[in-house]
Amino acid sequence: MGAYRHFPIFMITIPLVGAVLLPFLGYLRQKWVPWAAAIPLVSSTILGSLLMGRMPAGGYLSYHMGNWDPPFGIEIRVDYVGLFLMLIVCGIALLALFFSRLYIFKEVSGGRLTAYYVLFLLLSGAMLGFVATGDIFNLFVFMEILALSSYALVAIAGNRNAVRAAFKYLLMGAPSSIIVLLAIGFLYSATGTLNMADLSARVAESGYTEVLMVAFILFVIGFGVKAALFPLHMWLPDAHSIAPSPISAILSGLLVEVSAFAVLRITFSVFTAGATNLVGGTLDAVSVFAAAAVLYGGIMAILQKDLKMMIAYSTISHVGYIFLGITAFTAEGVAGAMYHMLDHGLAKACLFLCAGSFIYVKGYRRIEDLKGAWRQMPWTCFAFALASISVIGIPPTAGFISKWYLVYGNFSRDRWPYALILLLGSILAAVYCLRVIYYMFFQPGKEGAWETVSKDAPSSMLAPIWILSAGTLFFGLFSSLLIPSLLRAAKFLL
Amino acid sequence: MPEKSTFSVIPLLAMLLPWISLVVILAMPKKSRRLRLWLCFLGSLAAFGVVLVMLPGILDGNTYTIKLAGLVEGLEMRFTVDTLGYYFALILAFLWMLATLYSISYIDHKENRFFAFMALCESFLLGCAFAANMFTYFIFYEMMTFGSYPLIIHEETTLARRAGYKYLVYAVSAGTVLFFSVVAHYFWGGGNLGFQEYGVLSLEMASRAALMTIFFTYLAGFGVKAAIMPLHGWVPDAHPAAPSPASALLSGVILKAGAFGIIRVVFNVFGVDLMRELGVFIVLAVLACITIVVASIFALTQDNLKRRLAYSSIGQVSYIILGVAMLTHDGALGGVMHLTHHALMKGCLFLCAGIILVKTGKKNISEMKGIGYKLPITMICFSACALAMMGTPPSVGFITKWLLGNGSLEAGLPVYIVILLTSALLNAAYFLPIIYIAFFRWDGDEEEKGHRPKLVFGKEADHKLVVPVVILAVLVVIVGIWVTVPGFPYSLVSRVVNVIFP
Amino acid sequence: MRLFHNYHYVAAMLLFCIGLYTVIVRRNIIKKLIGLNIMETAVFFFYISLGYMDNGIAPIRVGGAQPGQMVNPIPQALILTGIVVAVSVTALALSLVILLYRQYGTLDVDHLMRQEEDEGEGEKGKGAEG
Amino acid sequence: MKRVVSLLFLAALAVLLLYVVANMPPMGDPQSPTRTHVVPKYLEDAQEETHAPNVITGIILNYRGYDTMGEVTVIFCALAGVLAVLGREKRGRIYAYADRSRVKSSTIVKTMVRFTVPFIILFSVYTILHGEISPGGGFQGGAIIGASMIIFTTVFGLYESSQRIPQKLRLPLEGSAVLTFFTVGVLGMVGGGNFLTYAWPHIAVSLQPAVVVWLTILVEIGIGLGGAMVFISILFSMIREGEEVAVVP
Repeated sequence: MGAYRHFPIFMITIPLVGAVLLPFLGYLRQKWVPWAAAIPLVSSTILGSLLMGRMPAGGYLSYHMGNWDPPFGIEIRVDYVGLFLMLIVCGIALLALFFSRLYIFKEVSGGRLTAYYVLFLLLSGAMLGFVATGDIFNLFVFMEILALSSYALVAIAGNRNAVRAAFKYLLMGAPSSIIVLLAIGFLYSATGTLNMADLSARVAESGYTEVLMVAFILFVIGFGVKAALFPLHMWLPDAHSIAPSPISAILSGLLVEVSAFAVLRITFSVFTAGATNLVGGTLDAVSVFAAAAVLYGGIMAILQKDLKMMIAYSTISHVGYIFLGITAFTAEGVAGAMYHMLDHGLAKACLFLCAGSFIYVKGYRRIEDLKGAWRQMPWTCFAFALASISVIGIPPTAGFISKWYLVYGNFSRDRWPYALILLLGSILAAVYCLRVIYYMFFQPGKEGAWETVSKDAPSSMLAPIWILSAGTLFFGLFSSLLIPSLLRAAKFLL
Repeated sequence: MPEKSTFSVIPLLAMLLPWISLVVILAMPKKSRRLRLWLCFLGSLAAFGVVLVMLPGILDGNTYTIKLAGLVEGLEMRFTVDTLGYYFALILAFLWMLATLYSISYIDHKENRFFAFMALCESFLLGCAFAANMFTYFIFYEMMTFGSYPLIIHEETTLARRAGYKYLVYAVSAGTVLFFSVVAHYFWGGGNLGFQEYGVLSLEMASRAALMTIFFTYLAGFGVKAAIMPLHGWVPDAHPAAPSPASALLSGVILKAGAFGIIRVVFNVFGVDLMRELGVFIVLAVLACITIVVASIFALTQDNLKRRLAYSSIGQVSYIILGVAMLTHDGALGGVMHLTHHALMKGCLFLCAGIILVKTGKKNISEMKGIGYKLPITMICFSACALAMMGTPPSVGFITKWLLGNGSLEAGLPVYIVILLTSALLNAAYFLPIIYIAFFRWDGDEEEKGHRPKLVFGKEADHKLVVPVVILAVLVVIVGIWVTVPGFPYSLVSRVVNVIFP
Repeated sequence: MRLFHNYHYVAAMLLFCIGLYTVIVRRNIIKKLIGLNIMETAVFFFYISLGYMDNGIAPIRVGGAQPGQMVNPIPQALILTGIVVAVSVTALALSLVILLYRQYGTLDVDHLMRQEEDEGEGEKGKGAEG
Repeated sequence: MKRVVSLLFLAALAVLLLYVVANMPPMGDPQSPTRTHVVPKYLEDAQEETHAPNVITGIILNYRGYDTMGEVTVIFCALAGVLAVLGREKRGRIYAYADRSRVKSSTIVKTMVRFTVPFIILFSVYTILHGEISPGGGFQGGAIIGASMIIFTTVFGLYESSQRIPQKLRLPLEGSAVLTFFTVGVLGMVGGGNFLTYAWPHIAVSLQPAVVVWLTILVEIGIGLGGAMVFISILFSMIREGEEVAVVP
């Protein structure tokens, strides 16, 4: 591997250090801050892509921090799936960053600009570290960076609603972090180690099954809040709809996925490697909640009048998809969940950025105001339509592929009621997405609603939107690039 | 599979050609309306030409195949042009070309959107026709479902919106059911979604209940498009609301995509033997019989011409289903051939209705007194097709009825003949009044002094409107007389059916 | 009976529940934050107790201290990190509280939520302008 | 109602947690997994490997240095969050309120604080620098500096204290903890190891102990300075003197 083994640590630390250096630049030349903020993310993306080419198929890259061997030092463990997710994080964060450059003046006053970009970089770096780490306490530390920066980013607009939404988020998020910490304590008390690979071996032979079982439940609750799994989702609609749109895109498109990925890792690389019986009951309960999430999120999304609120509820529904895939406990289900993380990330980020684009051009947030938007903002509307198609799961978008694997994964373990619920969820998605598309394309606009708009959003905002929506199409058409390796990885996990 | 299977890009080429129209529309400046639309027509003409190129090979028993994308073993996007798929592609591309020509003159607003989605739909439907397995078929079928929505609501009236809404509700639910059945098929069928001549599934693979589930979910999924009776709700609303070329395609091709799906399921997925063992063909036949009779009765009560035609389509598509459900040689022959026959007849009828609407603005049958004198060519073509629908020889309708009758005798169930005769009578009852009103009634005919209007030839409408109508009407007769000409339905369908029922 | 032997853990768990109760039930947001800190403290207490040892000494290798007698240093190290994290969360939470108080003039959660309902959809719609 | 439901929920949670506790390894059991797995190696080898007699410091800075790097990022993140929400203290505001500080203190208090604060800071320096030998370390020292400034600010007001530690001084130092860690980490790579390797494999074995000790002290100083500046900045941005401040009776 040579120098390549250092790449993951640089992917993580460069955004963090960039965030620390950014205030100097903000002090000297505030104009350059948006461009400078892109540099760390671009370099992380480049490093990740280079590493992707060198990644051994089916293997993983283990990096021993400070040359200490794993149970003693901290390990970074990047496998194919993790690296893949890290690249998604880099890519989507980068696009949202470019989108922010013009958009952010709409929602954030000038004095807070530097802080916005600093927090943005911290959030991205923390997500990368969160995905890459192989140590369970380190997972907690990165989760805290991620949580703190996201609370602050939700509040950054500084108005009444933003602060309230952020506080609501914090009041649910902070206890959940403490619960995770407690779970780590339980796990440590029963095994005496914090390294995930070591844990999976020791969990299997540990005699303290009750402790481990409750630790798993606490992990699911703790990460479930961050991932907005159904009964713990209350913070999400407010936070995601009130945050500035690029941040909504990150929260909905990445943060939720990353938290679900944490559950996936805890489930498969820590607990079930040797002791499936420990987690079976919990996972059954989780799948019930996930099924409820699919339906609840879908129905609530249909009832919304605010566009971003609708997209946020749709996220709750899709978190249910991901969890149903994870709990299906089949290679297809897990691969489907992973692929859904990708396509949901792309599609949701695209939808939120489109919503941001409407806010930027016209200040419209309500779905009804979008009637006839197509005439004036065709590019935004087309991208929105494409991403919605992926959210519904209509071929040839990536949403279809992941839906196929999720349904099939649930089918093949005789969990067909969940398969039906997934399908019902996609009907609900069709209802709420097609309604917006219908308003945009086939309804005449209200008198004077769009007259002052002569052109679409600026191209620096359209480019990220289009890259994302083209991504959903690309990963739908060329899903054969990833699906076999994901299936292999999922089989390896099981 | 058949004797020779060769790699070929022709199917892909045929599928991609309509996209030329799309590119043209996006690229050309706003002012060049004529040029743009003619290029669109050329796109569909080229697609038809490319499809035609494959004809000799198909008649030789060749199969063309090309792999588009592969996910994992068994789940791949692949085109394989077998005789049955080619047969569907041929009529589809032909009717589409005529409808595009017709639309150039017919569509007067938002033509960009209309032509773009016409092209998209044609491409997706060709994808359906060429699909080598259920996965591919399902993907193109779903895309076609959503691609045809803008065609239905093109007029953007309240009526059209409501019809479009209804269409979407039916289509989305059907798509979901279909998704379920494809997954179930994949799971129980051992990961084999391909179409094979004698079917893929067997009782060894899964339990009876599982196979029944797969069959009935397929039936419900495709039945919405094929307008089998309890699932037909969107059809009578969508046809009158859509512009006439779109209605012609809806009933000529898009309904057939559903019927084609059922044909594929019965012959290529389940296979005749398994159908007999499961006994589900009875359900299929009963549903088809009910649809045939009830739809015809509903058609009687409609005054709106296109609505009456729509109900007629519902009944006629069920002829195909009935023919397939007989599970006999002649029945299958008649049913599958009716796919083309009905496309020709109903395409022509809807295009005629379009001309009437454009030239006189009349939608209802009761208003059409004496219209045959104003629009003689149109109404002659209309009458020819209407007579064909009743089964009058020499026409394609007669061929269908004859073969279906044979098939029912072969199956030993003469009750089907009763159904067919009833249907023919009802067809006569709802078509003859139109002809009567058009030619033998005129304004003021009940008074003494009423003058019979003068026949005016040659001035009735734009050639782009009339030519497709005439071509179709002529074909209705010609195909009904020279049945065995190579390239006509019999030559292709008999190849398929002779394999299945040796 | 192990429950009585593990009385540190029992205390930590009870403290955890008390903290969670405060977070859930108390209406004053400052008190909620206090509850949050109680929860954190409970977890820290739990961790430190994990390293407990009868007659243990501090894990500092000076003056010939025997490693065998030292308490477990790992939980202590983890909890140093945990404390800093807790302080950071509290700082951010307090700054949010300050802003909330400036804007709503109240620290009562019920009051805040009621205002949300009063403002209704319209306010939410123009959230950006605030 | 809500109270009852939450009480029930918490009772259930308490029972669950107590159930776990009843099944956990006994407290102080020398055979428990925590005692037998990773710890013995730390206790035995930490002094030789990390050159820090205080095993905890060895773990924090060396074995689990990456965690600590995350931790200093967390406090930096908290600062960024507070600044994003409240904004930095403004020069104009400070001058405006400089003369009418609401905090009235007697001369005795003022004199005492003036007298003790330097000693507190001196103590914090000791804590920072002796972290690897005795209880203490960067965070603790930083926190003590922060606390000293809290006392000072409470007594003398924001104007006085922000004159002592101006924004220009704090701004570069706030990130020093993360930057020091990153620098030490990269130096470890340059020295031939992985990120955050203190004992550089590329240099002579006899030199390694000195390098490790100095790097540890460097990191401690970085953490202490950075932590202190972050705490002070958070404090300053939270204070708003003037009419709005409710005077505690």
